Amino acid sequence: MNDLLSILLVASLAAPLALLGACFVKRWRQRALALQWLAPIPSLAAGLIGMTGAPLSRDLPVLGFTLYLDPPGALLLAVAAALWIVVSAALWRARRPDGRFGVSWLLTMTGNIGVFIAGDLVSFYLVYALVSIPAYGLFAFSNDSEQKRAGAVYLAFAILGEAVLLLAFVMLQAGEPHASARIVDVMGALPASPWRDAALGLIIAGFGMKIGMVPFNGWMPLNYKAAPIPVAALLSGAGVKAGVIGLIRFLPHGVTLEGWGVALAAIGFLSAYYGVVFGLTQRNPKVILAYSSISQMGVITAALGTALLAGHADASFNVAFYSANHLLVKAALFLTIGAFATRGTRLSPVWFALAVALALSLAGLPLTGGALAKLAMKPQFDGGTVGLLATLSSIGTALLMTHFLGCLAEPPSGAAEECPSGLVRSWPAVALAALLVPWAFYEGVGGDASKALHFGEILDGLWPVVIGVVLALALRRMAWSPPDVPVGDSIVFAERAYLRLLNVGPVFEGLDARLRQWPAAGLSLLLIILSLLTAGVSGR
Amino acid sequence: MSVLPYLDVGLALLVVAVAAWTVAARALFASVVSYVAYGLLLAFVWIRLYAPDVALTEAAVGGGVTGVLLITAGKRLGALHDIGPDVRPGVGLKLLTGVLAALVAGALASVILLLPDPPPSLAPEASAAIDSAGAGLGNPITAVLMSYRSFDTMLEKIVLVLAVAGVWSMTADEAWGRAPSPFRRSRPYAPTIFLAQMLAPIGTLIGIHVFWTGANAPGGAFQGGALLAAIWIITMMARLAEPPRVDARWLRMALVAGPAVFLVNGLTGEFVAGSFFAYPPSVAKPIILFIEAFMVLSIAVALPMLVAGPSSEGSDQ
Amino acid sequence: MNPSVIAGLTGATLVGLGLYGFILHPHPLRKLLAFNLIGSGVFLVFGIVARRGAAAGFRFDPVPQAMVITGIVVAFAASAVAVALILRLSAANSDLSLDPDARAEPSDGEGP
Amino acid sequence: MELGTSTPGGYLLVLAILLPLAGIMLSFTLGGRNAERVALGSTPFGIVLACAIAFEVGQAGKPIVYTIGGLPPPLGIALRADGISAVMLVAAAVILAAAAFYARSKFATPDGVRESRSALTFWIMLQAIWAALIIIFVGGDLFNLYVALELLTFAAVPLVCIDGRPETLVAALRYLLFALFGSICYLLGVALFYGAHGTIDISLLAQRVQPTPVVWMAAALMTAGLLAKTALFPVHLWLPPAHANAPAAASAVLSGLVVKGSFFLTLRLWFFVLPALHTETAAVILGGLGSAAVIVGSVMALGQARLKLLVAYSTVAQIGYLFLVFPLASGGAQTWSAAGWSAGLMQVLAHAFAKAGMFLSAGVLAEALGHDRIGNLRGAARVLPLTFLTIALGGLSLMGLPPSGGFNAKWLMLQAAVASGQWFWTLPILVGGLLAAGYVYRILAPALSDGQVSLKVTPMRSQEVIALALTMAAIVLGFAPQAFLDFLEIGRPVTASSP
Repeated sequence: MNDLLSILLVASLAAPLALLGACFVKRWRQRALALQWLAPIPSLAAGLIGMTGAPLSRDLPVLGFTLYLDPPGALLLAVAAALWIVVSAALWRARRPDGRFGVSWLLTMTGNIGVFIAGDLVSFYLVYALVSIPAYGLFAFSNDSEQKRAGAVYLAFAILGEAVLLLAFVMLQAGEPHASARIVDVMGALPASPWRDAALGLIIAGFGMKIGMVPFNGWMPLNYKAAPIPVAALLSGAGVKAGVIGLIRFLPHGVTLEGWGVALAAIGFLSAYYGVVFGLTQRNPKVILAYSSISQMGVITAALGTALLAGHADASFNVAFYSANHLLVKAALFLTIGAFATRGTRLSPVWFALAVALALSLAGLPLTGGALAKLAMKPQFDGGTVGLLATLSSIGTALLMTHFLGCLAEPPSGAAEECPSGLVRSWPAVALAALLVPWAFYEGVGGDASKALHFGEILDGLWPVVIGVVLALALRRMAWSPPDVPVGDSIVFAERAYLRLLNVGPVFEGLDARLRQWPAAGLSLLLIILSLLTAGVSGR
Repeated sequence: MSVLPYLDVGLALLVVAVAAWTVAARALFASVVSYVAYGLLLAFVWIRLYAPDVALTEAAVGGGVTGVLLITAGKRLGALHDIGPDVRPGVGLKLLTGVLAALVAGALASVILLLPDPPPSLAPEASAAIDSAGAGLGNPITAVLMSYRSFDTMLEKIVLVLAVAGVWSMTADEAWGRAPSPFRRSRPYAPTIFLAQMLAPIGTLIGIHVFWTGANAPGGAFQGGALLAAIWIITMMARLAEPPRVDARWLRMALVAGPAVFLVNGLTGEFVAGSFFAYPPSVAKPIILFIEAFMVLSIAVALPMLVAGPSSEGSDQ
Repeated sequence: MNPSVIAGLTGATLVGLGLYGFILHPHPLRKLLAFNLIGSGVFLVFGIVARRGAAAGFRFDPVPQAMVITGIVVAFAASAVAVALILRLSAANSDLSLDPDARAEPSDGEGP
Repeated sequence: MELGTSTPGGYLLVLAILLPLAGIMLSFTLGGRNAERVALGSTPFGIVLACAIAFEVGQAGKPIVYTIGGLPPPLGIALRADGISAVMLVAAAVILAAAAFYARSKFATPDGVRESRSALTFWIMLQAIWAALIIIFVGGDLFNLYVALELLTFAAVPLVCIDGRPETLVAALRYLLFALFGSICYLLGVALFYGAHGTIDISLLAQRVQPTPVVWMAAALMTAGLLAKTALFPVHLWLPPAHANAPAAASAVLSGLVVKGSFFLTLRLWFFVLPALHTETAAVILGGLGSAAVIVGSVMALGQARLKLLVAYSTVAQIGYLFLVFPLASGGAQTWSAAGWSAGLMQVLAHAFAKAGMFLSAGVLAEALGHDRIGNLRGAARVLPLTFLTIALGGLSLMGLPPSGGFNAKWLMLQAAVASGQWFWTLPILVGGLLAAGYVYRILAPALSDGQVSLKVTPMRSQEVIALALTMAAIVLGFAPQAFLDFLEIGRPVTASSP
């Protein structure tokens, strides 16, 4: 079994890379890109097999990479691979995106698959860069100024995140006494490392940028607004999970770190409410979904925080399950925007009911996958304040998602054309799958799905949803008009600060022009001589 | 006490004064002339340092050939623009530069005074080795140049070839292949012609002599070659000889003859003496003289070509 | 004061004078002269090192003297290349300033 | 360790030097098209010799030595190749060969002419750069290295002004004069070293050197001279115009290799001549200058309107990284020092390949579009896909993203900084990476977006492929195994770590 799994793991990366290689031959390029829906199949298989059983670690010869698959990673891998397969197949059936888009897509896919199976620092860093940076090409190669802006902001955060993580990883590596770069080893050494706190801070900040953690949330609404629907579905569904798996992999498990736990939980809940509040101010369904992502990722962050607070060792599985559910539902919701925009007014009640179920699944509506996700998180949010905060966030989510359903009637322009026709036609199936697939996995990975059917649980799940929906309807009835908040809220301040930063450019230019004058350069050289001499003569 | 120490101090002061004038003179040409004088004065300092070989070199190259080079250039530039660009440094900058330059010079002077005593020297080793690998060359400097540091010497000759190629690369494209015309005076001064006619035969003899005696007494390939070069330069200035075309095969071969023979000999050293650039002890001296003869040729051609500059339009009418 | 001390101080002074001229003179030929001044100062330092190394029946250490001879040749070659470049520049351009802002940056691309 | 006697395989060092020297003389004598034939014909032999030397060094596990004429130092001159020499020899041979084959079309002797100025100059100077670099990499004698440095300058300057435009002449003159300034400082340092210790052989000096003022003055002068030639900020005045105005093939060699020659000697000086001394403060000064170079160079690159100037300023910045090796590898026996050392060399190699590839690509681009204004690159990737792929891959290495040699260099550098507690150096490394991402983005984002660009000239596929191959080498360095890093340590003296 392990041999098969090892082969599948290697194939998971080899398949998209082989297609990428084929893109270099002009004759094969279009064919290769059209076939890329096949590339995640090994990953899907690996994910399904790896979901049960012990973690598997394989060192690749020559390249020096380590591949690693544990059940939480496998779950996310399987679900992400399925999403990539479905969307890629539909997209390339419907139209023929150009080479730049295709290659960006393939690179992002490779990185996305890779983050779930990378087992050492360097290869994780590599695939993490792959899932972050080429995604720029999926929405920003355009002359539209808003898209360019979104692209630039996205890339700025991606690169900044990379830089922060680079330093974090270097510290992790430095703290490992035997020079092993395997994530398992460095994480084992982390609690005793002298750089523990600095590394943790950087890790939280770095992955926080990927999951839109407040205050690094501004890029996400801009990005999803600018991205075409299939791209937004993938990035919000699968792409963001690179940050989640990052936190799962690089936060210590089974170790109690009170300070970090409290901080993480606090910032997580803050993000959860922040997303709801700012999402309510928006009317564009894509943007609302983006804020919902910020909120949901906040819940995940909070869960990881409470795990750290209590020293829970198995939080990673719970969080992974929650994210897997979010992955499916959020992607389906983005497709819903496209499907509804295409269908226009000819909407059957079945469709509408499905959409409602999908939207409220995020809030934990009983009988949906969301209910299971909530159940899975229960150990993290067990008890007093934390439990209350979690319930409040469920109410908020229900509120926000009802707002989303209300805004579906006015889809953003182009939504109908963006969504591949295949996905519009089969939308009910997709939505149903998103609602039901979690049930299939929950049992498989050792959860007890029947618990979710207990009357008490159903009641527990139902009332926050009801409160949220009622609140939303009440707000609608009151014709409450929210303040006008720009998409991406705090990002405008960041952009302003950046523009101010650009003012140092001329300062540097002046400095450089002056230093490049002959006398200045000559004097600099004399100063260098004198200072080196002084440095030497004055000892040490 | 002899009068020599006072002479030394006086000479040093004179050298510094002329150098200062070179830096301070307002006019470009005055500065150039001052530098040439400085080069000649410096030769005396070298004699006082018991460095006759260097003094010869300094006189021939530092004073002579460089002098012609700079004066020609100074004249041409002076004809074009006397002052150069009118960017004058401010007082503050001058002061700062002065202070920093003085600090560096002061640091240098103090470390020179702090040089260790007794001084380290390779003279004993050179003296001991001179009879074996030095191959019976009476002039230790020639021994060092041609044997111990032969690699440097060959490289230096290649640097000369490269400098010639570099100078030629400044040609305008249309003029490529023609001869340089460095001395644009339509009619040379009569005294120059006379001097050239007088000096050519004598100078040639002296040059060959300097090279030949260089094996045992002060002098050697470089000094001999430099003298021959000077003669050629003077004859060109007197228009008694025209510079050759830069694409003349003989010219190219003469330029690389020295380093090429050196290189080939260095290669064969591996087979006849067991090591690259080694000489078989029994025939070391003749081989060295053989190589030096070609080096004299190369130097005697390279220096005038460097002075003559790139080939120019209208020189081949 | 023996000759080598005097020569040493002379060498240091020449280096200082040369540095001053090299940094301040705007005209490239003047810079070249200053460079040669520094160069001769440096060679004098070699000279006193050689003189101080008198031993074993030699009145000087031959190794540094040999280096000076090589150095003088190389310095001359440098001067020749610089002079050729200066003359070529003066033929192409009336302005001999070396400082970047005295001249507009090249417009674009390669090729004349 | 016997430093003064030839070791097996030592003869290869002489052959490696003599090959391009003979090539120069042959090219000069035969002239015309033969110059090109000689230059191109000797490149494969050069690569083979470089690889053979690397093989011998690896086999021996210690430096290979050759005493010229069988005369050992201090009187004679020794050549030595250690790990870093061998690696640099191979890199130089490969990059020079690539530049030579790239330049064939531009520097072919035109039909109907027996010899042309630019062709003859180019082929001679290219070989001279090669010869000078080989001597610099294997030279064991400081004065011999001085001659090699001058050879390098004399060869590089004519390449800068080979097309004769006035701005290139100014750039070349600035370069020449400042480089001469640098060499004379270096030479003064050599004189002082000889005066203090009676030898200028690197290994012998390392044994004899004492922390006296004379030695410090010598080191300061030599370092300053080498910095002037390396164009480390703030003495980088000559580099941007010289590298931006030279023909692409020349820029690639100048930026990729020539500045590394003087940097290499700076390494030799501080890590091979002075390892016994306490050089911490000096190392901090050098690291500080390097950090300033990273920041200022990158910011300046961000603001350039022309691609070649951008790439040239990026060189100013990347040179800055090199100097972080001084504080990061000064710990000698400490374990982090090895990471710092590997990082420095990895940066040298990665930048050499990536920058050479980028300059060659910039040349293809300028030739094909008729300009290299970044503002007019919109949509250009559609017509020059291979060239922009090269720029992207080169950019990857400059930014320090994996997989690339640039990433490995940063990774190791940061590790050395963290492990040694020198936190300060992480800042320029990270900020420099961000700024590099900014200027690479400035080139790539418009080029990849929609736009109409027409080609003036169809680019030569062979040139594009050569450029791509060079940047691929920078990428492949990202997969360098530990054995490669161990190889770089061969022959590196270890510092005395007593206080």
